[in-house]
Amino acid sequence: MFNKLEFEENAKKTTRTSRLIKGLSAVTIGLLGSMLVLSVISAEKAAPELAQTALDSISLSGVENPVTAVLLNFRSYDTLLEIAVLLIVAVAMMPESSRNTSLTAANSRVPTHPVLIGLIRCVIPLSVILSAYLLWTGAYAPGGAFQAGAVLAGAGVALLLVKRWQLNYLRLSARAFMALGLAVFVIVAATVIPATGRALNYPADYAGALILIIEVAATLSIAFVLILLVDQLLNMANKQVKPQDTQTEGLDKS
Amino acid sequence: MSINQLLPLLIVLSAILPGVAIFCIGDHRVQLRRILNIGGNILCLALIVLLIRGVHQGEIFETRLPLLPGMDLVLHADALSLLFVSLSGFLWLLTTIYAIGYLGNTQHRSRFFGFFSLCVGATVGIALAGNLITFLIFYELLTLTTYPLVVHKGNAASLRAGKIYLGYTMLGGALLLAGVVWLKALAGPLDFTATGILSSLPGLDPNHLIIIFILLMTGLGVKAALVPLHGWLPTAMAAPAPVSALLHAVAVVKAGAFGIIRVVYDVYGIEFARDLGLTPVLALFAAATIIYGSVRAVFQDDLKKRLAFSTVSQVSYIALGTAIAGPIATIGGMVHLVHQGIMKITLFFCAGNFAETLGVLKVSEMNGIGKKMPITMAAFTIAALGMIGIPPVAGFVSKWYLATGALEVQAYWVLVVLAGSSLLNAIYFLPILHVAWFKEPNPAWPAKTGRFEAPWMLIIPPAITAMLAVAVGVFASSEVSPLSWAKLIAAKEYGQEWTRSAVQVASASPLILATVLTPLLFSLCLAAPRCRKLVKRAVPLAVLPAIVVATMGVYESSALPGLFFFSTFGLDENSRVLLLLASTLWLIASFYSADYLKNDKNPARYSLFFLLCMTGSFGLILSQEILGFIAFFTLMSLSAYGLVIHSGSADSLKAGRLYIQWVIVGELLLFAAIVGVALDGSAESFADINKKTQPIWVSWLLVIGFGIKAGLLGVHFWLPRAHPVAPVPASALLSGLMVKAGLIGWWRFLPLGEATLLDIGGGLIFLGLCGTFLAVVIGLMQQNPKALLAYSTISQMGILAAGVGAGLIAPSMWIVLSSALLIYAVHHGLAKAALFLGVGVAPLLGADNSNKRRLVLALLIIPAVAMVGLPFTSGAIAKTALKTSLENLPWFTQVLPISAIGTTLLMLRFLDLLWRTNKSPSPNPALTNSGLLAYGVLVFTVIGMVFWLPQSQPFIAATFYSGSIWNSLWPVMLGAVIYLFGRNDLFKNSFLFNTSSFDVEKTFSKYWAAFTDMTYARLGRTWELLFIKYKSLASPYFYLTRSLESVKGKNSNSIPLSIQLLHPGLLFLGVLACMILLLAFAS
Amino acid sequence: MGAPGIVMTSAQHFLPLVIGLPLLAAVFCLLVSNSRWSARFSILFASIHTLVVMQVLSSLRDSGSVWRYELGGWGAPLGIDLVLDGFSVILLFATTIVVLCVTTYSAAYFKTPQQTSRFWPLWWLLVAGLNAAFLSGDAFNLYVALEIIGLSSVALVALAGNVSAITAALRYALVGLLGSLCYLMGVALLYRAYGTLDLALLSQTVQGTPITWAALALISVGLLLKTALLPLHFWLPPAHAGAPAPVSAALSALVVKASFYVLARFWLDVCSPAASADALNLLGFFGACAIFWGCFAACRAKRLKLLVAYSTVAQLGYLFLLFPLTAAYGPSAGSAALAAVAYLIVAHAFAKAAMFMAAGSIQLACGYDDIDRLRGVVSHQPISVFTFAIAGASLIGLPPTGGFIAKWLLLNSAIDSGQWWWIAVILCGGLFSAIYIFRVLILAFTARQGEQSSSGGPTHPIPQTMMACGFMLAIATVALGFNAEWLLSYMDINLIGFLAGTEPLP
Amino acid sequence: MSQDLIYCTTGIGLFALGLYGVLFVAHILRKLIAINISGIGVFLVLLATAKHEGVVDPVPHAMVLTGIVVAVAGTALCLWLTVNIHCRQITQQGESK
Repeated sequence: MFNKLEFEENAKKTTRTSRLIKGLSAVTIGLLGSMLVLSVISAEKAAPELAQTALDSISLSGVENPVTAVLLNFRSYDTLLEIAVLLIVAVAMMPESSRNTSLTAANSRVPTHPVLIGLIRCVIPLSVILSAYLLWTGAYAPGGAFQAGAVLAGAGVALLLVKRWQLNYLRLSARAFMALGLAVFVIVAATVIPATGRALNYPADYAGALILIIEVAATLSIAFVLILLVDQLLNMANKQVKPQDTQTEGLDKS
Repeated sequence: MSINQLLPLLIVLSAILPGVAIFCIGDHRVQLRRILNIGGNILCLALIVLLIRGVHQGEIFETRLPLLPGMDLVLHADALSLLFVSLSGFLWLLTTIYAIGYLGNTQHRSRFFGFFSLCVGATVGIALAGNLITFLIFYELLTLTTYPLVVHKGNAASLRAGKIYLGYTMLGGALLLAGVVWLKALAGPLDFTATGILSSLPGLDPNHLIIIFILLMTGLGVKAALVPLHGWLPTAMAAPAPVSALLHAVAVVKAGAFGIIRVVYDVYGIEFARDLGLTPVLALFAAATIIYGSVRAVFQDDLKKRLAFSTVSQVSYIALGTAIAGPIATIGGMVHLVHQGIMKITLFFCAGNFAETLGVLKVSEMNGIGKKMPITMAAFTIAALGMIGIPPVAGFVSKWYLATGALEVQAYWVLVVLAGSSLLNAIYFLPILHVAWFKEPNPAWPAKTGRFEAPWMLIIPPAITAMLAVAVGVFASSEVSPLSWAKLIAAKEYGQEWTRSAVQVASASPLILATVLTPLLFSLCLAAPRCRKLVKRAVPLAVLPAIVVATMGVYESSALPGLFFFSTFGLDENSRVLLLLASTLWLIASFYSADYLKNDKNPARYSLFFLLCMTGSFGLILSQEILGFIAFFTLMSLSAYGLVIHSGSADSLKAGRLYIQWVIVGELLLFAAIVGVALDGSAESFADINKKTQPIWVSWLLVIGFGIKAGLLGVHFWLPRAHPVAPVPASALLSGLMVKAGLIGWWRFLPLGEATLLDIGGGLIFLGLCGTFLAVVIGLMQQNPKALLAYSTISQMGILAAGVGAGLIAPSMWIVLSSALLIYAVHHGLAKAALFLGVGVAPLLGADNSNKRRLVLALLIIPAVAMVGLPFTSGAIAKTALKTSLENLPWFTQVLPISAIGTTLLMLRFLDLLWRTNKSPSPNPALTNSGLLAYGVLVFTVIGMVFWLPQSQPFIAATFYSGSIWNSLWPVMLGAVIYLFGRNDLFKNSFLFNTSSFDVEKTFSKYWAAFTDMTYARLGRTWELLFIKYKSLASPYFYLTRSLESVKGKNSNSIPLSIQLLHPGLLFLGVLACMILLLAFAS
Repeated sequence: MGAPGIVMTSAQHFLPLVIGLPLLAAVFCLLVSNSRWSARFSILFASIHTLVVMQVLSSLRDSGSVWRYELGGWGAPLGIDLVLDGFSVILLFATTIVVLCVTTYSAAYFKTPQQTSRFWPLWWLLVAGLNAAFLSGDAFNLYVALEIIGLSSVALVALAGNVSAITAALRYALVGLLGSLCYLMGVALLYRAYGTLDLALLSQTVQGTPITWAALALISVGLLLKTALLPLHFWLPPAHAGAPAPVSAALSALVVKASFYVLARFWLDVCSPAASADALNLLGFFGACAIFWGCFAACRAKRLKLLVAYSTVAQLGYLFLLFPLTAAYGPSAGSAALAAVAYLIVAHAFAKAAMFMAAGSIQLACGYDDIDRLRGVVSHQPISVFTFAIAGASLIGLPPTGGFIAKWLLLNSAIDSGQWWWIAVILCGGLFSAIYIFRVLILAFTARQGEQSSSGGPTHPIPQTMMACGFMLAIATVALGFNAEWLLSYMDINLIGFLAGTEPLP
Repeated sequence: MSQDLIYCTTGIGLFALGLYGVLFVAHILRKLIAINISGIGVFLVLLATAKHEGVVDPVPHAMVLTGIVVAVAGTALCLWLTVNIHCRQITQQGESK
């Protein structure tokens, strides 16, 4: 399946797998899928005991939204590791070098369309406010750090797409942004030990505040990491594919 | 942790840690490395000594480290482990010294010595292992650590050897592991205990135990080189000499053999193993290996390969001894562990020396190497003789115990195997000795530089081990010998005390000992070049103690404690007579040869063999116990070879070859016979031999074995060829004295006067008398006076043999008959010696001085007359004595005069020949007056001695009856008449008397040689094809690697082959489907 | 709400530390971009990590029972528990030792800031993921931990920077994602049927119903893909061979073991009611095939690191013999087999890490690692070759190494359970391993025949620490060969299915 | 056919579809999309599980959220690797030209 990884557009034609095999395997997968469905049908869904327990414990969690309670209190460990996953990808995708020295740099040479500027000026503050709202509302309604971070990242990506501004991901501050969520989470997890005797066991009184702190940090990190991911992908695609494209175009013309 | 718990561990560490340290220091730190090496060695040895002392005092040494739950790493010192551990420790020291000298300034010495130490550490660990898993751990460690040593040279051959070695040992290790794990699962922690652990465990399935045993034996058999698992050993010869020495003598093969002992005795328990029917199979395999290895060794020209196959053969002695399953055989097997180690390491050291100093790798290049490298070759000789099983070298002791042990449990076939193996050993070792000592050295070899023939570090180790090989043989009965340890182990194993029954009196009579020791010491002095001239002149002095003892009649017996051979010497009436004969003949021969061989080109060699022969002949007369007798007998037979071929002519070489072949065959028969005599191993001295219950096969073997020496018809072929070619004094001794050794043997061992053995006695009489007459017929046809005399010897010995046969038929006559035979022997010995010496004197017939001529003539005629038995001569007395004592067998007495006719014919013919050949004056006779004087003295002894003997006194009077005078006179006269009539025909070279076309022996030996050559060639080629090209077990490995190598070229890095074969997506789906299906439908 | 009989001691607070410490180290290394300082900090962190784990080990022995740490104080099923039993503590032990050595090795191996700035955070995140996986008591948490391991491994492989390595990394990433998804599907089905994610609770309620079978099948296939059992092993050799040497060491030694660990948990503990003997035997059969195929491919490999990678395929096959050996032959045989496999994991981790380190040193010194050109390498890389030899001996299963003990235990349990055919497989596997190991070692003794000028080329000096690290691991392999009792006694503290009922040590 | 079952069947169907795509479609981007489709299938099954009579189980929701993040991360990494390889191959081709 991963023998020859195709990168060309017209890859379908070059695949080596014969039709018979494909047909057979489609049938097999269909069969397997139906067996899965059958097995699901055959089993009773378990009684929602855990859901009940979770809903019963909401009052102790410091937030009112059950999903947020699960994410950041009951199963906060999962979330901690999840942020670590994001960090991995961010670290992996960090650029190897950067010409800029400061965190942000403006590129005045890039021509900008006034409409675009206007749109940006309009959208970005809205996005930031929306993000903050999502973060805040996560405590009692659907929303939370990831959603907020995603919206924030959207704003950032929009900003970068204009190409007038660039971010230097190798700066200490950039790396601090990346690590912020994980660091704060871990530190909070550790600092509550003296109080409650368990890692990640927030004291009931401060639970809400602590969760908020974590969520803010996580939002920033998530947003930054997502911006990094998109930016890097776009950068690489632009930087390296372009010359090739122009070359082929030139060849076509001739 | 007390010292007792620590000591075994310390011993192992004292070998391993220096190795590790050596790795860490650079290649150039020679001094430091030597200090580490030798220091570790000596420390190890010291600890071993401590250990031995402690164990002797009954302390328990055990290191127990936890390894696994329910499984400890145990190092335990018991008698068996001490045997092996002290062997490895000691030989390690020597090998290290040797290796330091051998490797000199080559590369990678750190690596070599490091692994060397580790290897010994592993061996010591194997020795001290207290349970099977510990054994296994060190066993595998040994595999790993020897591999770098095998491939040390890094050339293609050694890499290939390494591959094969690994292939075998890895496979063996895996099987061993399987066996051990299985056994552990059945029987728990597998600690070695003296009587086995399995028999006491209930509820074990015997079939499982048998399979496990096969697994274990296969695993161990690889290292012990049991056929068909031996393939690695000969190829491993590509390694450097010290490694080969270590591999073969100490570490690897011994580890396998030791493991076999451990498993059979301490895990299964010998009785349990026998009940399971396992030991006979093992014994069969061991026996097959013994024979196979020896046969293969015969066809190897590469010296180290020959030695390697010899190892294959010899190591299986240990397994054989283990498998025979009797206490004595056990002792034999265990003691061979040590003995073989010492001897084989010597051989490999020597082979290494040859290769290093002279570049000699092949047997065919070894001509005359003994002259270039005498010390090395001497060590080689001792070890090789030991390997053959020549007493008193250590190898005999093991073989002796193996054979007696086999008889104890009625495994007669083992005797055949042992004898066959010894024969083959002789076939592949003796030619080496011959060419090395007696051929001319290659002129291309560099002249000797330096003080020794090689660096001292290469000389000392083999010299020490060679001496040790003799010492452990001779002193095998002392308390500290390996044999005693082996007995201790066997005692524990069988739960019974097994000690030597003979109580020995610790008194030594210096005079009797001096009789034997003086010639021996003289011969040893010949080793020093400075003493040679002195010793050569003083040879007659060596006989002096014997003469004193014989004439004064020192009837003391002398017992030496602690000696395995030679423990008891003594003299009685009969042996005194023989000693008198022997001393006289040696004295005269020594004077005679001093004159006769004054222009000889190799006098030292002659003196050496002369003295050794003398030692042997005195010793066998004086020795009062079986092993001493046989040792001296062998010494005499073998050193006579040197006398036979002394002249170096083609004839003498051929005769020598025939001689040595018959000697070896005789030795083997006698070995078997004497083992039968001792039977349960308890009989040591002649007094202990239980002759009445002697098995019939033993008697037959005795008759034939000693018959070879005594020139009995049918086995006499060597005699008329060997006696004539030797120098005159040597021929005299051979015919006069040495053939009597056969007679003495009969005397000592056959149940004469105690049991009636009609068939054997009858056979002996028949053969003896036939010999008497046939020898006359053939003798008459000879042109060479010495050959004629040799036939005369056969004829006369035939009478003696017939006499012995008569003694067997009628035991009651034996008392009288024995003294008659004695007289006859003395008479014949003296007279025949005189006749032979006369051949040397005869050229003086052509002397200018007519008085001298007459004197010489008279002196020549007198012994002939005595021989014929004319009245008033010694011959007459002897014949009368014989007749008198044989009155109960009248037909026998009728035959005697007829033999006298024949003797007369022979004597006349002899004189005739002498006269004809020496009529004309010879320009430069070999003999001068001093020789003539000696001869004269002998002639007078011939006349006088018999009259002087106390045994002959009763018969002297009978001789002078007129009837008896007539009785002795008429056959002579008849003979003279017949001779006068036939004389002319004899010289006419008619077809009948053409000796050259009618030489039975020559024809026989010619066909024999053709046959053997043909067989060797044919078999050799076939074997090469079968076994060398297609290495039995390693072949799958080679095929595999070859196929791998062939596809390697097509291999590409990026795309794994599996993807090319199968679509991974399909695989994924397949696994998923399998999972679901199996989970859903199986449960 | 801990299970009965499970005690909480103060030393248990080390459990979150075992995970938190690497995470903090990752953050730290990310912030400190100076390569020298991050290396130093990493070594410091690795040492502290080792001390912590050792403390955990000794306290666990003292307490003698399974540890359970309720993160967040909620306890299963609502919260997530960290669970430490004998099996996981042995894996933790292996991890910590290998991590210590690999960290020290990497400190010398990676030089350029481009590499170090990414390597160290990724490396510590990988360690955190491994520790999290070994300590996790929750099915979904295991998913996240496996993802951390998978993605950080991919990123580390890609660090090598050449096209083939990155392609291998991409393939690895796809495989990892697919495996994770299958696993997640299985977990989803389990949650649907039994309403809990906690492994201990699951194991009490799981029954052999079709949905369990489906879940187990999905989980197994996902994890088999990640563990690279024979038919699904195709991604492993290029990835492990292409990665930088310390990464290869960690991947082969630890990463594949994590998914195996989870697999073993599910088959033997969580879903044991659904496990049929045939399915267990199938796993064993695949394992046997992996042994032979891995050895065969290793014999053919042209590059040293590829050889070692194939050897990993073979050695993983041994681990899968666990399943048939525990199959329905009573608790004693099963626990013995598990002990054997746990020991094998440790022994293989040490040996394989040492081997990759040695191969890496050789590659770095010579600039290539084609086996045919390595002739005479011993003259300038003696310690590396020696390390390789010792590690190889352990892989073959020769005494006195840990591999021997493991093999012994495996054989023992094969005999105890009466399945002699596995004995043959184990022994033959050892013999075949010997062939490829000695294929390399023979080079060490072959004299270099005038090749210095043609293809040998100049050799680069190698930092002593790198060789020392590999050598220390090799020594540790040998040390494992003695006194195995110390480590094996942890297997008495066990949570796994058939032992859950037995009394823990007082 | 209950609502739950529809969701489940759809989820499993998507999962199977994605599986086929991952296994048998050659192009790397399609593979990535297929993996994401598979993931969505799994999330659907989880969400279906969350729905109970009367209560909504928050745990599967949390799991899905976490799973989405992980999927995003994984996809991003794969994309990055893909682009990386693509660029390098192109530069290699350019060099060889």
